[in-house]
Amino acid sequence: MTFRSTLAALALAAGFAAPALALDAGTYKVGFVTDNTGPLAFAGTSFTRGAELAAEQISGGGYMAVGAKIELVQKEGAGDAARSIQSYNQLIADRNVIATACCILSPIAGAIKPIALNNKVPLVIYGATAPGLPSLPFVYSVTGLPGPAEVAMSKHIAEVAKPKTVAYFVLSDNEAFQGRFKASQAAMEAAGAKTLGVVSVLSADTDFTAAATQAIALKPDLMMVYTTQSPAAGIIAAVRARGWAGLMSANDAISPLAVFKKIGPPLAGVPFPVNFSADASETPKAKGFIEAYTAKFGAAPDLYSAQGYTAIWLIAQGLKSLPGKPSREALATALNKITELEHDVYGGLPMTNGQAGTRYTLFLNWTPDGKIAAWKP
Amino acid sequence: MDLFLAQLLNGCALGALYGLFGIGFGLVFATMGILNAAQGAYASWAAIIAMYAIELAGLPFPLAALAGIAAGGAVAVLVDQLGFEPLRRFGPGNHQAAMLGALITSIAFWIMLDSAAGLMTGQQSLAFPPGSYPATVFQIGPLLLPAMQAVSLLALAVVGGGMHWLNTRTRFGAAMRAVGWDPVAAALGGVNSRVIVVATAGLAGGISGLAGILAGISTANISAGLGQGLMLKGFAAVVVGGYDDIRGTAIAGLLLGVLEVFCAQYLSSSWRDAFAYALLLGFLMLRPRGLFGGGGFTRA
Amino acid sequence: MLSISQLKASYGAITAVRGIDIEVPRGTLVALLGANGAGKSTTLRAVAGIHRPITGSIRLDGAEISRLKLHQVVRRGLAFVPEGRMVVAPLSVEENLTLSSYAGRGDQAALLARVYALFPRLAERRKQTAGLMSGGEQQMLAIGRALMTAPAMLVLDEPSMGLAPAIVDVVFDAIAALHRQGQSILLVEQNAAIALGVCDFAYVMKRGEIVASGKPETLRDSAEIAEAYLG
Amino acid sequence: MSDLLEDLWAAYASTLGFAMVNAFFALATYATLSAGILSFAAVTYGAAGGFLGAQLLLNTTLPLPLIFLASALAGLVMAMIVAALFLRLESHWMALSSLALVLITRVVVLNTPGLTGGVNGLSLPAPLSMIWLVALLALAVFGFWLLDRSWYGIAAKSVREDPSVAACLGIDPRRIQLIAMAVSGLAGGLGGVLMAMMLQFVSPDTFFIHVAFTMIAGVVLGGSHHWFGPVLGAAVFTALPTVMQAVVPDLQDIANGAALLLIMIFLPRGLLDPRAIRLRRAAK
Repeated sequence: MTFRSTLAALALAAGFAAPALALDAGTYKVGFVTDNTGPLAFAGTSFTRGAELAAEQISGGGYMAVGAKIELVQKEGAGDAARSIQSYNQLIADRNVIATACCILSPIAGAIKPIALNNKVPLVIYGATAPGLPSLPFVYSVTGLPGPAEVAMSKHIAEVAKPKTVAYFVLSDNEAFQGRFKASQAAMEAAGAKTLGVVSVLSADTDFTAAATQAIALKPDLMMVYTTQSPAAGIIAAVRARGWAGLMSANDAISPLAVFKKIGPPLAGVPFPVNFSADASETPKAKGFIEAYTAKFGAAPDLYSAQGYTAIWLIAQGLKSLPGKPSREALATALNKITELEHDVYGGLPMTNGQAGTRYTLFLNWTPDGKIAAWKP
Repeated sequence: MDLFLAQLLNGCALGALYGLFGIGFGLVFATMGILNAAQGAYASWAAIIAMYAIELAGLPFPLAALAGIAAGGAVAVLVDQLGFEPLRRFGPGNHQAAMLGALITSIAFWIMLDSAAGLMTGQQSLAFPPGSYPATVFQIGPLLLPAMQAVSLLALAVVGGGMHWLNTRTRFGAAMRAVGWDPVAAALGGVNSRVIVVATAGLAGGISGLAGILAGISTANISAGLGQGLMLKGFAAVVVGGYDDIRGTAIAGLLLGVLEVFCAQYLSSSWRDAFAYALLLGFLMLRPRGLFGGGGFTRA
Repeated sequence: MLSISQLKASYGAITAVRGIDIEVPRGTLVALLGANGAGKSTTLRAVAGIHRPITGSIRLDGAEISRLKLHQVVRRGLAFVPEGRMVVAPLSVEENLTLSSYAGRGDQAALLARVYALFPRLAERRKQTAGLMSGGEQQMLAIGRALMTAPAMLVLDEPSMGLAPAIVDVVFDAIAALHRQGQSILLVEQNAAIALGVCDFAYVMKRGEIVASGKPETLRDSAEIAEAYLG
Repeated sequence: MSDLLEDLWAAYASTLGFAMVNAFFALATYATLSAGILSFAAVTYGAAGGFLGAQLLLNTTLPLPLIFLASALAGLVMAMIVAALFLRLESHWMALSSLALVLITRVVVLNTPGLTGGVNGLSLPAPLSMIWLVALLALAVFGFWLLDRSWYGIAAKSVREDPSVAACLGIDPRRIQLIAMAVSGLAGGLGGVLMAMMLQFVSPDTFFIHVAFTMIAGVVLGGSHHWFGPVLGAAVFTALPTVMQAVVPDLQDIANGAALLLIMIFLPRGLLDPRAIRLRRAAK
C-alpha cells in the first residue's frame, strides 16, 4: 500500500499528466447475488463467470486507478425470492460493499430494488428485463429491453422471406416474452404477414409434441418462437421431428452453445437476433473478452456471460471517475452520468435513464455443423 | 379429424410417461405407506446416468437405458435403506409417526439428489446425443408416430401389464401386498419383509427411472428438474387411478395426458393444469379409491 | 422340542416376564395359563422373535432362536398364530396361505390340501378376501397359515378370544386333531377350562412368574389357578 | 463495537424476519398435525391471506391491524372450506388432497391476474417493521400456549394418539379437528400477509409446494409435540441455508439435506421433545 502511494507520489513529482484527484488505491467490494443453483442455474453460472472475469481484468489492468481493485463478493440467491433478499441484505450489510449486482428474474429484481433504494446502494441489474426496473440514481440495468431486436429481425425476415402467414409460439406466463411477441407480431402484420394462430406454452412445460402438431396443422409460411431457452429448443426439435421443414425463427435464448449441443442439426437455419455472440461479435473488445473468457473457463462466453461482464464494467466506469474513497451515494451519482459504456462487447452500449439500449443487432443462425453464422434465407 | 387423432396420439404418449412414473410412485406408497418426495429425483438420475452412459462410455442405447434404470433402482434402494429403514423401528403400531418421518427424510433426499443432479449436469439442460436413440417417424395413414412415442406407449403396456400380473398373480406380488399391509403378518408366513421392501424400492426406482429416460428423450430435456414435472402429474395419476391399483394408474396417466393435450388444443393452455388437478380433486372427493375402486381396508 | 429357560423380558422400565422356564416336549400340547397381564403374550412374542428378551435362552430342537427375527424363527420351524389373528386383510384366503412358500418348508400343494382338509370352510372360500371373513374364519386362516410352514412347533396365542362359543369348539377340535396327529403345540389361553380340556401339561403364570405347573387333572381344581385368575 | 452489532443486525435482520414469518406457517401446520391431521393446506391459507392483504395494502388505506385481521380471516374462511371438503377423508387421503390443493392454488393464482397479478405477482412498497412481526409472533405463540393448556389441548392430544379412544372418552374427533383447522387457517392467513410484506411482493411461487414441504419439515424438525417446536424448527430451517452457505458454499444444498436427514434419524421426535424432557427430569 505505502509502496504504491509512494509510486503515485513519484509519478506526480515526475510531472506525469495524472488527474489531480484520483480514486484511492485499494479494494472496492462489489456484492453479487448469484443464481448458480436452482432453476436458472443454466444461465446463472454464465452471468457469474462473466462478472468474475470482469473483476479480474479491471483489478489487473489498472483501469480505474493504479492499485485500485474490484473484489467480487458472491452470495447465492438460488432463483428464490426469499433467499435472494437475505443474501442481498447480507451483502449490503458490509460497509465496504460499494455497489451491487443481481437478478435474472424480474419479480426478484422487483423485490430487491426497494432494498437498494432504501439503503442507497447502487444496484446494477444484469438479467431481468421488465420495463421500469431502473430507478435513478441507484438502480441500473445493463440488459436491453425486449422488443427492438425482435422488431428489427421481424422486418428483416418479412423483407427477405416474404411470408404471408405466421404462427407464433409464446410463453404465456412470461411478461417479457409476451412483450417480444407483441412487438414482433405488430411488425409482421404491418409488413402484411397474417397471424394464423398463437400456440401458448408454459414455462414449466417440457413436452412440445402437441404444441408442434397444433402449429403444423395451421400450415403457416413461418413459425416464430418467443420462449425461454428450454422450451424454444424443445419446440424447434419437436417441429422438425414431425417433418415440418418450413422457415422458423427464434430469439437470443437459443444462441448459447449448450442449445446446439442438445438439439443438433435441427437447429440449423433458424434465425435469431442477438447483440453478442462468441462466433459473430468482432469488435476488438469483444474479441478480447472472448479470448480471455475461453482461456479462463475453457468454454466460449454466451450472451449471459457478456451481460455479467458488462454489469461489473459499468460499476468500474463509475468508480474510475471518482476521487478519493467514494461513498455509495457518490458512486450512484457518477453512474447516473454515464451515457455510453466505455468497455462494452456489443460495439456500443448507450445508457439512457439507467437503462441500456442496443445499437447493433446481429441476425444469426446455427449451421448444421454447430457454428454460428450470419443468417441467409 | 386428423388433427384430433394426431393430438389423441400425442396425449396418449405423454400420458404413458405419467402413468409409467405413477406406477413407480404408487408402488412405494402402496407397499410402504410412504409419500416419497424423492421419487422424481430417481427419474432425473436415471436419465442423466443413461445419457452419460452413451456420451462417455459409448454404450448402445438399450444398454444405456438399462444402466439408467439400474441407477434409478440403486438410488431408490439407497434412499430406502438410509432414509426410511431407520424409521421403521417405530413399528407398525405408529404409522403416522413413521409416515411423517419418512416424508421428511424423503424431502431431505430430494434436496440432496436434485442438487447433486444439478452438479452432474453442470446446471444445464442437456439431451441425449442426436442419433443415439431411435428417431424414425412412422407414417400410419394420416398419422405420424415418432419411434419414441411408440416406445413410451409400449413401455407403459409392458410395464403396466407386467406389474399388474406380478402384483396379482405371483407369490412375490402377494408378498409385496402383505408387507404393505403389515410386515409382521407377512413374516408369520415366513416372508422377510426387508428383502421385499428392498426389492420393491428397487423396482419402483427402476420404473420411475425408465419414465425419466423416456421423458428425457421425448422432451429433449435432461436436467435436475426433469423429475419434478413428472412427479406432479405422476402423483395425480396415482390418486386418480387408485394408489394400489396398477391398471388404474396406467389408465389414469393416459387420461391425464390426453386431457392435457386436448385442453391446450381446444380450450386454453393456461387453465390446462387446472383441469388435471380439478380431476384429481374430484376423484379424491367422490371416488377416493380411484378409477376401479379397490377393497377398502384401513390399516391397523 | 421347545425349551425356554430363565427368560426375562421388559417394556422399558416395566418387567413383564421375570425369568421363567417352560418345556414343551415333542408331540405334546402344553398350555400356558394366566390372567390378563400375567406376561403370557410377552413370553410368546419373545419366542416368536417379535419382542427381544433381556436375558434367557429359547431353544428349538436344541438350537438357540432367541436372537432371530420372526421370519427366521418361522423358517426354522416354529409357527406362530398371534392374538388377533393378523391375517393379511387385502389378500385372498389362498394368497394368505401360499405366502408360506417363502418359509421354504415342505411341499406346498400337499400342505394346502391338508389345511383344506382340516378346515373345509377355507376350501370353500379360497378366493374370498381375508378381511371380509368372520372372526372364526380368520382364526382358521391364521392357524392354516401357520400349518402351511410345516411347523415342528406350533404356538397359539389366545385362539378363543372374541369368538362365538360354537366357533371356539370348531377351533379347539382342530387343535385337538393336530395334537392327535403328533403336532407339538404351545397354547396360551385365558380360558383355563377349555385349555385344560385339551392339553397334556400346563403352566400357570402370574405377574411375570410361573406360579404353578402340572398335569391338567391336578391343576383343574388347584388353589393356584383360582388365585392366579382372581388375584 | 456498536458498528459491528449494527452490521450484524443489517446482515441478519432479514433472516430473522423470514424465520419469524416462516414460524407462522410452521404453527399453522402444527395446529392440524397436533390434532392428528397431516395437511399441506397451510400454503393455501397463506395464499388467501397474502393476496387479500396485498390488495388491501395497495388499494385501501386501512390501518395495519385491520389488514392483519382481514388476512387471518381470509385464511380462516379458506380453512373452513377445506374442512368442509376434506375432513371426512381418512388421514392418507387428507394428506394427498391437501397436496393436490396446493397444486390447484397455484393454477388459480396464475389465472386470476385481476386479483393476484397473475404470473408477475404484486409489488408491495410496504416494508414490515420488525416490531409488528415480533408482537404478532408473540401473540400467536401465546395463543398456542393457551390452547395447549386448555381442555382443547388435552383433547387434541388424545385425538392425535387414537381418535377412536378419544371418541370413547366423549371427545368428538371431528369437532377437535375442525377447531384445529380453524386455528391453522388463522395462523396461515396471517403468515401469508406477513410473507408478502417481508418480500415486498407476492407471486404464484411465493405459495407453492416448496413452502409446504419446508414447513412440514420445519415442524417435525423443531418438534411436533410442543407448541414451541414449530417456531424453533422454522428458525433452524431458515438459518440453515445461510449457515451452510458460509461453511460449504459449493455444496450448500446437499449439506442442508444431509443435516435434515441426520436430525430426523437421530432425533426422530424433533429438537424439542416434551417426552424426552420429562424423562430427563424424571431421571434427576
